[in-house]
Amino acid sequence: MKKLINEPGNYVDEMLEGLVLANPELALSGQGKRVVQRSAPAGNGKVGIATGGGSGHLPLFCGYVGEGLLDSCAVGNVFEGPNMQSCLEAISAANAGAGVLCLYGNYGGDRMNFDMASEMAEAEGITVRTVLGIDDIASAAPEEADKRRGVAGIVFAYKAAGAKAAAGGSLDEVVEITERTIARTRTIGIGLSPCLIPGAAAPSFEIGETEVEMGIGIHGEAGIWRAAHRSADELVDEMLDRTLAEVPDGADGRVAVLVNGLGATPLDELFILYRRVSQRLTTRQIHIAVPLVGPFVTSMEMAGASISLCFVDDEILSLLRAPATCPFWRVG
Amino acid sequence: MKKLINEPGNYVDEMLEGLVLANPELALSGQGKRVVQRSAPAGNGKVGIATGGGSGHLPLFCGYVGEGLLDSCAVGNVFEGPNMQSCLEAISAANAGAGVLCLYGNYGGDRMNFDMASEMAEAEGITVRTVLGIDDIASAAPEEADKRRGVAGIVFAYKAAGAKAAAGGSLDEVVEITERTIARTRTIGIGLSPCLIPGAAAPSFEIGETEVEMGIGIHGEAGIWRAAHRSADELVDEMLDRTLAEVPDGADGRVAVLVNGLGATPLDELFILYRRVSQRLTTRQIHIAVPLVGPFVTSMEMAGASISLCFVDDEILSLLRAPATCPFWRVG
Amino acid sequence: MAITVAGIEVAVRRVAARMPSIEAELNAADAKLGDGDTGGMLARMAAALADADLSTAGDVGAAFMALARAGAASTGSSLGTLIVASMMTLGRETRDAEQVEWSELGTLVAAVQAAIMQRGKAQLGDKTVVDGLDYLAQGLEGANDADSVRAWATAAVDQALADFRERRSKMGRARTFADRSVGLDDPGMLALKEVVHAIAAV
Amino acid sequence: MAITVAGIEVAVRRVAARMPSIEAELNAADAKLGDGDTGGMLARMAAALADADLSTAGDVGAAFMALARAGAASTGSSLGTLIVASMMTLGRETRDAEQVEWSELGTLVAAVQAAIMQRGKAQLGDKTVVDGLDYLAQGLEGANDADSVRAWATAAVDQALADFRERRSKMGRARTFADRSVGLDDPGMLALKEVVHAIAAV
Ligand SMILES: Nc1ncnc2c1ncn2[C@@H]1O[C@H](COP(=O)(O)OP(=O)(O)O)[C@@H](O)[C@H]1O
Ligand SMILES: Nc1ncnc2c1ncn2[C@@H]1O[C@H](COP(=O)(O)OP(=O)(O)O)[C@@H](O)[C@H]1O
Ligand SMILES: [Mg+2]
Ligand SMILES: [Mg+2]
Ligand SMILES: [Mg+2]
Ligand SMILES: [Mg+2]
Repeated sequence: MKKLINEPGNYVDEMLEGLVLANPELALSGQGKRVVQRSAPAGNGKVGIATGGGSGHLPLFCGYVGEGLLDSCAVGNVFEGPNMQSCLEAISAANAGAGVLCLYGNYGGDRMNFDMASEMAEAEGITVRTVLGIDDIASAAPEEADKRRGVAGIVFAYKAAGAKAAAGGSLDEVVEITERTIARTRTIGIGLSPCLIPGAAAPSFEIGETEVEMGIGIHGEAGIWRAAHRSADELVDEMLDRTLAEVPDGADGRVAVLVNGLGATPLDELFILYRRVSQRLTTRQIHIAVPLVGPFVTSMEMAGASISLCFVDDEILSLLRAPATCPFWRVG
Repeated sequence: MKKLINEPGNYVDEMLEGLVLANPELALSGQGKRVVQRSAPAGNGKVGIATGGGSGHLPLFCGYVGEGLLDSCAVGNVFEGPNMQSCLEAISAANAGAGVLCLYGNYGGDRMNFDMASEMAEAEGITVRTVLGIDDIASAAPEEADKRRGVAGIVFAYKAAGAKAAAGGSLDEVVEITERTIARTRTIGIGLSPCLIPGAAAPSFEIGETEVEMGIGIHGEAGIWRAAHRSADELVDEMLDRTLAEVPDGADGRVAVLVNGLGATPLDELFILYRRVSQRLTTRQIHIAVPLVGPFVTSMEMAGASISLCFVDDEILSLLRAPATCPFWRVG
Repeated sequence: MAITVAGIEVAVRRVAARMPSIEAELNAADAKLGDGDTGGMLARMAAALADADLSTAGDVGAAFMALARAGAASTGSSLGTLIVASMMTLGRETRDAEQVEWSELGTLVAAVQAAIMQRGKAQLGDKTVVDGLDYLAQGLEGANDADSVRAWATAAVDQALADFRERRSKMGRARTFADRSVGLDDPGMLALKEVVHAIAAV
Repeated sequence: MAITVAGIEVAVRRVAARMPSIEAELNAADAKLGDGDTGGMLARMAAALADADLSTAGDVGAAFMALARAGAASTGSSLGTLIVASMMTLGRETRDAEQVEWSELGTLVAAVQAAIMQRGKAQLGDKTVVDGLDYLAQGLEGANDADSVRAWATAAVDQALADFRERRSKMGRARTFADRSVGLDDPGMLALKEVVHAIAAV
């Protein structure tokens, strides 16, 4: 696994430099230059939305800062939570006086840093609320849904939260729609090959030459099973069976779908997966109201994919369809 | 190299099915369903733009069909020219009475098929002109520039041609601006790892575990040298030196830049490359008027990248900035 | 007897019937110098040509044109496209002819060779199907009946392979492996040999 | 003598000075059970803490808070974040104290352990730095002077490692490798041992 990099220790900082050079609508801020924010902050008493997480998942997390989406992002090293200082700086950057929602994936390190930063921000007079992405159904049983990890489905939550805040929603309203979107979102991933943390001697996990792993996490966390590789259609069928076994209350037969690539998997393969998703959902009389196909949440050069279903209602759907723009995604 | 596919023989057809299911603004047509065209053709006497090529390069080729860009695309099997029948169908689909520009990369198979199809289309009364992408500076010496292969730089030609046609340009005008854009575009690629044609027993080329190849083509065609892997900055410096050794007449110090990922290379690495590109061009007092970073032209799961410079003039620049939308790219 | 629509139909069927036994060999030859698909492509194309409806073709020219159309929808590979171009050339050259004498076959092959060189830009000596066609056209000179066509054609394509084996490829994908190509058969020439032998078989 | 701002400064410097000789060992331990960065992270953090300006810290509590701030900007890793949380806890617990008696150290460590458990959700017995802190807090009970603190503390962290080596990890990244973890030291506990030994060294 070769990489196009310089000093591994500079990986994140050089990536961020390039990101903002190529996208002048984004800016770096903070003591360690580990906060990505809008160059022209929304201001105007809008509810702020801050996110954060480890690097290695582009476009996640910092790529979703933009109009109708997020206000700021605290950027950690590869697969490592952002430090507390940058979480605090991200919260401050997102703050326009109407409170800040911290919306990020449910990982220990990220939580600890954001929680401490939130306490500090509260001490500085900023109202902070937290909602965690917990969409990975492979990471814990339904009874322990709050222990689940956050993966690609967080994109739906970003979109709904961002649209609600842009429309002038209050912090309570933004929190409510975000929680509702997450409660209605389910993701499951499959992995074919590992990825390598820059500078590490070897990948921190391996997948056999003829194997596939069902339920793998976006850092290679162990999934549900690892077995002989099989056809795309068979994999999709099982992924959908598992997701549809947990249809949330209030689902009305409409979904937003994200067929997400983990990195090395070509777009062609994502469309082959999407074809089957569409066929199977149609058979089950589920209507795809929003189709998304592409690398939205990656794990560097990992090969694999995930399928996310967000069981929309009228409000979520209209928020998912509201105009938004960030470097990697444009809606409306 | 594992893939998320079904029967290898169905790879392209299933991919196309998924593509149009996920992107209803695109439609499949033709006897073999190997033409991608706009669901709502532009019509209105607009000059048509048809492209085509082998599969395995998404978003290229068919992903650039859309408003302000292309009208149709003939789709071949992986790394194989589109058949003559679908070339003819693509030309017909693009035809709205004002003539059709066939704009595709300079590869033997593609040329033979498009040439024969063009003759047939002409026999049916359609005015057809051809412009070939020849931006890969590693594929032939400057004196034989017309023997060069077309790679990622064709995206600039698509954009300029599409904008000119959308603005009501005549076939002659569209041909002229396309030729001018291509004459001012230079690309060079680097490769780190090979890709596998679906169903093939092994990749058709290999790159050693510690090697990098300078000047590799998008099907793995041999480049300029293959040697020990080195830092991203060093690679960028050599790539820019080679590209800037061929500054076209009329260049005025402004460029559009595309740092393109070949597939498996993460976005992070593309931004690390872009950072250096930006630094070096700034040092040489070249202004980046349009920065593009991402996987625009890929080779399935190949790891690597390419850098394209388009030495713009006022007209090219305004065409590159004109509104356009296709499934993978939105401008304006 | 001479070349007729019915005879073309038989020839096309013979090639299709031969494919299963040579597909792997052709793929293997192409795997060494190209992308390993010559056999698979040819099998697909042969099936498409054998499926083409020649019953409405009133003359030899129309039959070749019908084959060209069928082939045009079956592949976009270089060799396949050149075969389509060949069929179109044959169709033009034999337009309205109810039958074509055996003695004219060499001239027709030469016309095909010229057309292919124009389309594909290969030169004589580049070690491609063009060189096979060159040997074939020359070998057919003076062949006036089915038997001599059969004998001389098969001998010519065999000879072409033998003469070129130790040379370097200068065209198509094999060019990338020019050095490696010494000692190996060009897949296109090999395909031509197999096709000629299949048609010539009694 | 007791714990003072000057003493804290010495301790922090001792840890930073010890890092080069233990960084690789900690990375290696983490590579077996996690992502192999415990040593690198701790080295970065120790340097940041040693660089912190404690000259304006008027009391022990302020010194710990200054260390917390410096640490907070240096890492987002789990152990690093827990260390920051520890410094904040110590800062709160010793607010305005010009010095802290040795006899209070065990209680402070227990407070740190409680804070870390609340932040990180690890339980006693999960084989994390929490268990090391538990042994340390208990080992310091009754230690009233520098010498006994030194002796008992190092003994406690050594004992924790020995007692837990054959158990399974139930928290953090190592959880993924629960089975593999038997027979291996938890990187966080190992780091605690090295830090305690570094500070205790005379
Ligand atoms: N430009 C050309 N001119 C003449 N013959 C060619 C040309 N390109 C390829 N060929 C012939 O086609 C053969 C390869 O056929 P095939 O495998 O079907 O093509 P592809 O390279 O598209 O996979 C070569 O061995 C050669 O004989
Ligand atoms: N939630 C937690 N609670 C207590 N200790 C933890 C927790 N998570 C990790 N640790 C400790 O941190 C150590 C790993 O530290 P480090 O390598 O810096 O973290 P990371 O896993 O973020 O790379 C573990 O060995 C363990 O002792
Ligand atoms: Mg770590
Ligand atoms: Mg081929
Ligand atoms: Mg081939
Ligand atoms: Mg670690």
